[in-house]
Formats: sequence, structure tokens, C-alpha cells
Amino acid sequence: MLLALQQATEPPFFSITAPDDVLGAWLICFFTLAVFSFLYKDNPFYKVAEHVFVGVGTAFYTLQYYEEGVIGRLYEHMEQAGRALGEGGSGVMDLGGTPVPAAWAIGLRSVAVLLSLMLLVRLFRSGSWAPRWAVATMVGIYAAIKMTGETQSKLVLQVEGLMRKPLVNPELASWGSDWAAVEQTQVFYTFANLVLLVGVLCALLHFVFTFRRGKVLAGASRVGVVVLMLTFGAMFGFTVLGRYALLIDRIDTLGDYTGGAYSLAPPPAAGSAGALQLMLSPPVLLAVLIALVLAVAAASRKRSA
Amino acid sequence: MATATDFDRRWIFLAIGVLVLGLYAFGSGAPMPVSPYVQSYFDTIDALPEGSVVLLAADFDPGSAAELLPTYQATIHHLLLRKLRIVNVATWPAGPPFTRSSFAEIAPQYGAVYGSDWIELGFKAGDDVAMGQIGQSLLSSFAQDDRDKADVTSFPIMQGISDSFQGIALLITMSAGYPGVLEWIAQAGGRYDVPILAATTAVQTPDLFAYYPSQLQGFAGAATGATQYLQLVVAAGVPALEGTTTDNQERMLIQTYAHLLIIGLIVTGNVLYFLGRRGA
Amino acid sequence: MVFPAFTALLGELFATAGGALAMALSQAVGSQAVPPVESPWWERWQETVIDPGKLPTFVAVVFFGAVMFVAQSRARRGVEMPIRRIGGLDAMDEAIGRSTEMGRPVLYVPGIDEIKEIQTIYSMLILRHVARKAAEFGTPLIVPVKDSVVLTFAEEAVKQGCLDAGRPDAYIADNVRYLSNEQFAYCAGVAGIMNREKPAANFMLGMFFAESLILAETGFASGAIQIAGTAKQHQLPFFVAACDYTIIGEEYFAVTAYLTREPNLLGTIRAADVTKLLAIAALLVATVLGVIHAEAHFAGRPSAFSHYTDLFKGVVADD
Amino acid sequence: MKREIPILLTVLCGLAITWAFFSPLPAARAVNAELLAWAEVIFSVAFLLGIANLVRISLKQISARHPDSIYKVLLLLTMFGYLAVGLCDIHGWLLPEGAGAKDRSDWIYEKFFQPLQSTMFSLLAFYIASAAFRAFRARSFEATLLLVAGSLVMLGQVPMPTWLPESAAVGTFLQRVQAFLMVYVNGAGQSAIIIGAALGTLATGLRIILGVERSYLSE
Repeated sequence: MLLALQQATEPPFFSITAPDDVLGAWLICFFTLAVFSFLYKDNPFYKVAEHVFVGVGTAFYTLQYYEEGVIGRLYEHMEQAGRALGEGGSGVMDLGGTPVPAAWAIGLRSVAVLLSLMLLVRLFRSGSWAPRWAVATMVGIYAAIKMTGETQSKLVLQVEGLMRKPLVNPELASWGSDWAAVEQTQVFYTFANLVLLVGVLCALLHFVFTFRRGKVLAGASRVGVVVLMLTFGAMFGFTVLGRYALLIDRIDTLGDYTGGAYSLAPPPAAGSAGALQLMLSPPVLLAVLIALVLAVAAASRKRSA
Repeated sequence: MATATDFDRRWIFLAIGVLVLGLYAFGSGAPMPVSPYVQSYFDTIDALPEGSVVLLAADFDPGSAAELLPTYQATIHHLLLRKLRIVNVATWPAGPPFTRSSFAEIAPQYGAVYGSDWIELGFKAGDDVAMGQIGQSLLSSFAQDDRDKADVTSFPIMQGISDSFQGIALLITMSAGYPGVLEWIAQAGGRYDVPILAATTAVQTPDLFAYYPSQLQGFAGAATGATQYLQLVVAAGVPALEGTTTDNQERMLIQTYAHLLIIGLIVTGNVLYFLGRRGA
Repeated sequence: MVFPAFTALLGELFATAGGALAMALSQAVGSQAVPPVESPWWERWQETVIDPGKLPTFVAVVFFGAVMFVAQSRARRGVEMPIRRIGGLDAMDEAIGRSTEMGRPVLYVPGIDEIKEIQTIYSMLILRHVARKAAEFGTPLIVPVKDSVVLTFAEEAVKQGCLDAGRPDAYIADNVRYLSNEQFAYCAGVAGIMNREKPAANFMLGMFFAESLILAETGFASGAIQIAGTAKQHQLPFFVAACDYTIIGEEYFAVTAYLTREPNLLGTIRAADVTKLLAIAALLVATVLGVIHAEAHFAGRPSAFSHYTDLFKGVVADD
Repeated sequence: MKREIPILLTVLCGLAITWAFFSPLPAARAVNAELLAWAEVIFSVAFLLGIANLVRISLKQISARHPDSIYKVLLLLTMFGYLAVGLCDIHGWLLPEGAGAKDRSDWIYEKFFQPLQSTMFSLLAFYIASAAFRAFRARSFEATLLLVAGSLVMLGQVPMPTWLPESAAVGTFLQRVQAFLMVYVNGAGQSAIIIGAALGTLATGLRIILGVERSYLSE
């Protein structure tokens, strides 16, 4: 039985330190059920949930980037440099593991401040040239970071990684006895790595565009498409697995809040079934309320149509 | 198009709802066989000598916590059980709250001391850029720790750590997407030969097989990997996780019937489609 | 062998230039001293110019740049560069024609990422081509967008498309619509257009995330011909399963080169092809060496195979 | 002024990062760290602009008596409310005694943001089911391969129901088939896609840092 057990300690009505509180439970259940109500039809409950989601989401990510990018990289950096330049300071600061004169650190970082201010110009005059300097710097840095990192790990080391899967492993026994051991045999090992090698080569050849399609290239491309389709099938299977893991977790969260501690009804007298308490627990009560409101709305629309 | 598909899709939604709710309330699970790449995730942690420092990255958010939080907490249990020391970072802004709540719940069970057994360094913006910096020099990437806002070098756990992952025996990331395990491999695995382990969401797991085992030593992929890893950690002696493990096994059973239903829907949809086409 | 001579020359060039530049920069930045100059160029080179572990990446970048530059200049000089047929492209005209017969609009969804994502920039190039075709057939074209910056790019692309077809009047400003910057709200908006205005041809080309499934399914249920394409692999399973034609991975970048015949794009595709063929050759050599030296490899003894793979790892085996 | 300087900035920063990636010098690490910090600062400020855009559009809809304007007011209230609480937490103002530094923002995060985001994504489980019935057709040889492989992987990832005869043996067999499909066939497909994507990134990156690709500038 997965239904939540009675909460050990009595959760407070509202508390920011306790892991769970009653007000929080009602909010979580309302938002979860409001989003699920979209499956029936777009409705005011879903619109409330959607707009609160956009508002809270935007605020959340902005706070993170403000704390890290503005406070961390600017304010604290300048403060640290200032302390280093002060009377007791050593005049040198650590930057990426290399000692750098504090004056240079301040000078260089103020260039980032200047570029950021140029970015803010877009708020006042949309067509101005100033924001382009900041965007250009950012695009140049990120493009180079991605290019160097990915050429190393996704091109060179990926090809090198494929080389380290040789076709023959002399240490393996040639034939296996039972099914579980067959994977440790030479025949399976060579067959599997041949499939891998031929699969990679054909899939790569499928993505060759500017060479004339001879019989070999067309044939390899056909095999390549088969490999790609099986790969997409594997990805499809994993996506289904992931989505249902999430759905089950949401239902589990609602299940956790059916416990008596969150219900509006007082704890049942000893021995009597907690049915009333279950009915007035956040998920059940809210689900019934939302369903009722939508049903009434649907009925009145049918009468007026 | 074939009339078979014009019927209201909300009947299918209802079927899914009834199936999942029914099994959730009355279903029960069973242990699963462990795949090789999950076993090597467990064995790589097990093989570390006592006291080694592990960099644990919480690169996920609420949307992916369902698949990754169980493995994240099981990994913390496993590391503290093996008396390994944990430096926590996050390249997703939504990561640190999970680190705070998980350690608040798990650390006392092993008598772990903040600052010597584990430390929380918080979120670092910049995606692959941040990972490159963390790899290049951890100390200059985080001037202060995330909890007490104290100078990082004042904590005993940070003493042995210097640039280019010196002093860090293993990098583990709970990876929900971008930036995640692929970027850690690009920015850290490619430059400094530190072994990398990962737990990933289902959508990202297929990408990892191309890196296994040459650039990625092991991974617990999707809810399946999480359940198998939980089974291994409970067997290694963590009774506290028995409840979560049976929970996960029960959820896997719901997955079984959900998958059977999806396959059934694909088959019937196609049968009606081809019958409709031949009949019309 | 050509290779050592070439690296010696390159090494000498880099060592002197690189060393001077590095010395000046590190003096200015105040870091520790640089090793004395008289050691052979290889040691100096490793200390000052290039980290040996990065050598293969460096060679890859320089080689790719060179091939791309040569291919682009040849393309500019008009050298014919064939691009193989891509299924989704030929179906484009047929799909737009069908919409015209049925008197229904065409829908073009340019993905949901910002303009800095390269797939969104290329989607604008394809949009201009589709706008031209739609204007020629005289069929209205609806373009829902999720980002206000992409909105301005999309309006520009459709306007240019109509001009290319010589029908500036075919451009309807209201058909390029900013719906919402939230992923699922945008998706609900596009689904609404599919159900209400019932376009007979849906193009979904660009960077997509989890919402691709909803768009593909709603489009299928509305009975439209659907042509989808994206470079990232995560959403391709749903497009392949639900759409009539799918443009897969790198084919997406070849579409823009195929449609626009722009020398830069052609050169890039050519360089990628040449590099791929080289990677295939390198893999085949490794396979042959691997079979010959299987015992040595598993016994851990250095062999031609280990030296060969080390080249790609950048570790210079000091034998 | 409008285009030459930005392109020069892109090329300089791009080449500096590329030099810093390849060079073993300590100076390279300082240059790399500094430019990374620049990118972080600019990205964070650019993100703040995102808010300005959202507020402008919401206010325009409210003033235009848009039918959804009541919801737009709710959006702005929750956003600025959470921003205010978050800023107080970051700077430690008005901290209630006995509460940790981040407890207030964590509360809003756990009771508002977490349930909304995870439930939004869990809706996709329903959409996959309706798409499976209505849209996933074995219309071509390739699509058939995809659906068969997808079903095999789905069954290989989950325990077999116990009432099935020989469920353990069938379960292990399906998992072995799925493991082979994933490690070798999917491994091959993924490697090819990854190498192809890396070439795309290399080409685009090179053209940006050499100043050839300029389309991102003409906004």
C-alpha cells in the first residue's frame, strides 16, 4: 500500500524552516491538479497555474544569474581586488589559478561592466549600435569555448574512443556454454564490435552530401539509415520511460499529502475510518472542487448553446 | 484520414490516469536484474580508497528531480558509507536547494562534519564555461562556500585540492540535460584525466552509450538505472534506503504496464489505420 | 615521410613567434618566467606554444579550416558541387501545391530557440525559400514565433521571400505572430492555429524541445502533410514517427546549402564531408592495426597500434 | 562603427579563448578565466533584459483590456514578489531570526516553482499515449524499424510482470537484447551523430571567430 502513512511530527500551518507545512501542501496540490486539469480543457485554473509558472520561473532564473553573474563575478571580484590593493594587501590577486596584479584585475573586469552597460542601452533606444558590442563579445567567447571543447571531446576523442574498441580480444574463450556466458566469448565480442564499426561507418557515410552517389555510397547510406532508425527507436523508448517516471512521481507527491495531518477535518476518533479526513485532505478535496466547477461550467455552456 | 483517429483522445488520457492511479494504490514491485553500466557506476565508487575527495555536481531541476533525486541521495549515502569526502557544486541554478535538503537529511546518519566530510559550494553560472573554470581551478571558481559564506580555503576538505582536478579522485554528475555530463566530458574529461560517472534522465541516456566505457566509466540511466543502483546500495548496507528502493521497484512495475499499454496503442492504431486504408 | 619535415618547419615558426608573443604577454600579466630559449624547438614548443595533449585538436581545427577555405573559394569560382537529394525538400513544392488546391494556408514553425542558436538562423534562410514558393502559389503563410527577436527576423525573411517571387503584395504582416515566450503556452497557441485555421502543409524546421511531440501529433490529426527537420537528435524519433518527411541531423544544414547555393555553406558541407571520410580512413587503419597487434594491446605492451591511437590522444610516446 | 567594431571584438575574444585553450602557459589560464567572467557578467545582465521584455508585453496587454489581463496581473505580482524575497535573501536584509540564509526563497521554490515545472512536463506522458494511438504510423520501412526498436527498448528497461510464465528469464533475455541494441547499434548511431554535430559546431565556431559568420549581428 503506497498511501502515505501518518506524519510522525505534526506539520505546522506555515513555516519556512520545516520540510513540510500545511499551507505548502495545499499550494503544491492546487498547482499540480490545476495543470492536470488542462488535459480536460483549457480553463481558468490552468491559466492561473500557467501565468504563476511563467512569473515564478522568470524570477527564479533571474535571481540565480544576478547572484552569480553580477554579485559573484563583479561585486565580490572588485571587493577582493580592492582588499589586495589596500595597505595590508599583497597587490596580487588569483585569477584562474595564476597570480595577476590587482590593478589589472580591476581594469579588465571593468571592461565587462562597460559592455554590460552598453547592453542596457537597448532598454531605452531599441535600434542603437551599443548592445551589439556586448553581444559580439559574448558570442565570440561562447563560440570559441564550444568549438575548442567539442572538437577535442566530440570529434578527436570520440574517434579515438572508437579505436579503443578493437575487433579481436584474444583473452576470450572462443565458444560459450550457457546463455549468460555467451557474451564473454570471442565470437560474440567480434560480432558486436563489427556491428559497431560497420554501423558508425555507414551512418557517417549517410551524412556525406557533396560526393557523387556511387553504388557503394548509396548502399552504405541505406545501412546507415537502418542504424539511425534503430538509434531513434532506442531514444523513443527512453523518452517514454522518462515521461512516465515523472507522472508517477507527481501522483506519489499527491499521495503523500493524503495523510491526516494536512486534512481540514480533525483526526478521527480512535477506531472510526479516516474517510472524512481523506475526503477533506488537500488532493482529494481540491480535485473534487476543480471537477465540480468545470462540470458546472460545461453544463451551463451546453444549456446556453 | 481514418475515422479511427477522430475519437476524443481524452479517453486515452482517462485510461492512462486510471492505470497509473490504480497501480500506484494497489501495485507491488519486484527486484530487477542490474545492467553492466550501472554495475560499473557502483563498482567505480566502491573502488575508491577511504578519504578520497569526490566532486559531486547537482546539474538538475524540479522537472528532472523525479528521476535523479533518488540516485543523488543514494550516491551521497554510498559515498558517506565508504567514508569518502564530497565537494558539492551545481551548474544548474535549481541544484543547490536539493543539495541543502539532501545533506540536512543524510549527513547526520553518518556523523559527517560540514567542512571536513562535505562542503556546499553552490551554483556557478556559465554552463560549459563554468565547468571549464571548475576544472581549471576549483579554488578560484568558488571564493566562498554556499552555506556559511566563509573563505573556501578555510575548510579542511579543500586543503588537498589544487588546479586541474589535482586532489579530486572522481567526478559524479546528476545530469538533466545541457549543461550536463556531455559538457563535463568535453570540458573536464577531455582535458584532465579524471574518471567521470553520471546519473541521467531517460531522454539523455541514449547519448551516453557512445562515450561508455572510454570517456564515461559508468552511468545510472533513467528510472531503470536509479532502481538498479538503489538495489546495489541497499545490499551494500544502507537500510535507510530500503523504503525508497521498494518505492522505486513499485514505480517500475507501473512503468511495465504503461509501456505495455503504449505498445498496445501503437499496434491497434496501426492496425485500424491499415484496415481503414485498405477498406476505403 | 612528409609529416616530420612539416612539423619541424611549423614548430620552428611557432616557437619563435609564439615564444616572443607569450613572453611579452606573460611579462605584461606578471606571471612566472618562461624557460630559457636554447632547448630544442620541441621542448620549447611544449612549454610555450602548444600543450601536447591538444595537438590532435589543433591539427583537426587547422586542417578543417584549410579545407573549408579552399572549398569555399572553389564554390565562389562556380565549381559545380553536387548535393545529394534530400526527401523532405522535393516534397516541399508538392505540399505547398496541395495547400493551394485545398485553399488552405501553409504553416511554418521555426523552432522555439533564440536567434543565437545556429539552427534558428538557418531556419530563417529556409523560411525565405518557403515564403517565395507560397507567394508564387498565392497561398497564405502563417509563421508563429516564441521569441520577440526571432519575430523581427521572421518578418524580414517572409518579406524578402515575397519580393523574390515578385509579389510584394503577398506579404501579410498579421501572419507572422508572436504567441508567447513560455514553451507550453506557445505550443498550445500553435495547436490552436492547426485546429482552427487547418493549414494543409506544416513545416517544422529548427531547434525543438519536448513540445515537438504535441505539435507533430496535433498536425497529424488535422490531416496536414508534415515536413519536419532538426539537427539535434532528441526530437527526431517523434518527427520520424508522426511526420510524412523528416530532415535528419546534418541533412538540416545541407538543406540551407541546397536551397541557397551560398559558397560559404557549400564550403562548410564539403569540409565536413572530407573530414568525415578522413575519420573513416583513420578508423579503418586502427581496425587493421588493432587486429594485428591484439595480443600486444591487451598485454599492455607498446605496439604500432598503441602509438597510432596515442596520436589521437595527443600523448607523444617518447620511445 | 556599427559592424566593424563588434566583429573585431568577436574575433579578438574568440582567438584569445582559442589561444588560451591550446597554450600551456600560466598566462593563458588568466586570460581564459577573465574572458569567461566577462561572458558570465554579460549573460547575466542580458538575462535581466528578458524581464524588461516580459513586463513590457504584459503591461501592454493589461492596458489593452486583453481578456487574459487578470492573469497577467497575477504573473507580475508573483514575479516581483519572488524577486523581492530573493533579493532580500541574497543581501541578507530583513532576515527572520532562526531562519537559514535561503529558507524563504527555498520555500517559494518548493511550493510554487517545483510542482508547476514538474507537472507541466509530466503532461507529456499523456500526450505520448494519444500520439502513440493517433500519429505513430509504420508508414515506411524506416518508421517501422523505429517503432519496433522503441518497443524492444521499452520492454528491456522494465521488470516483467510476475504473473507472466518464466517472467525472470524473459525479463533477463529482453534486458540482454536491449543492452546489445543500446551499447552497439545505438552506440554506433550516436557516435556518428556526435561526430557530425561536432563538425557542425567546429565549422560554425570557426566562421564566427574568423568574422565570416555575421548574421547574429544584424538584429
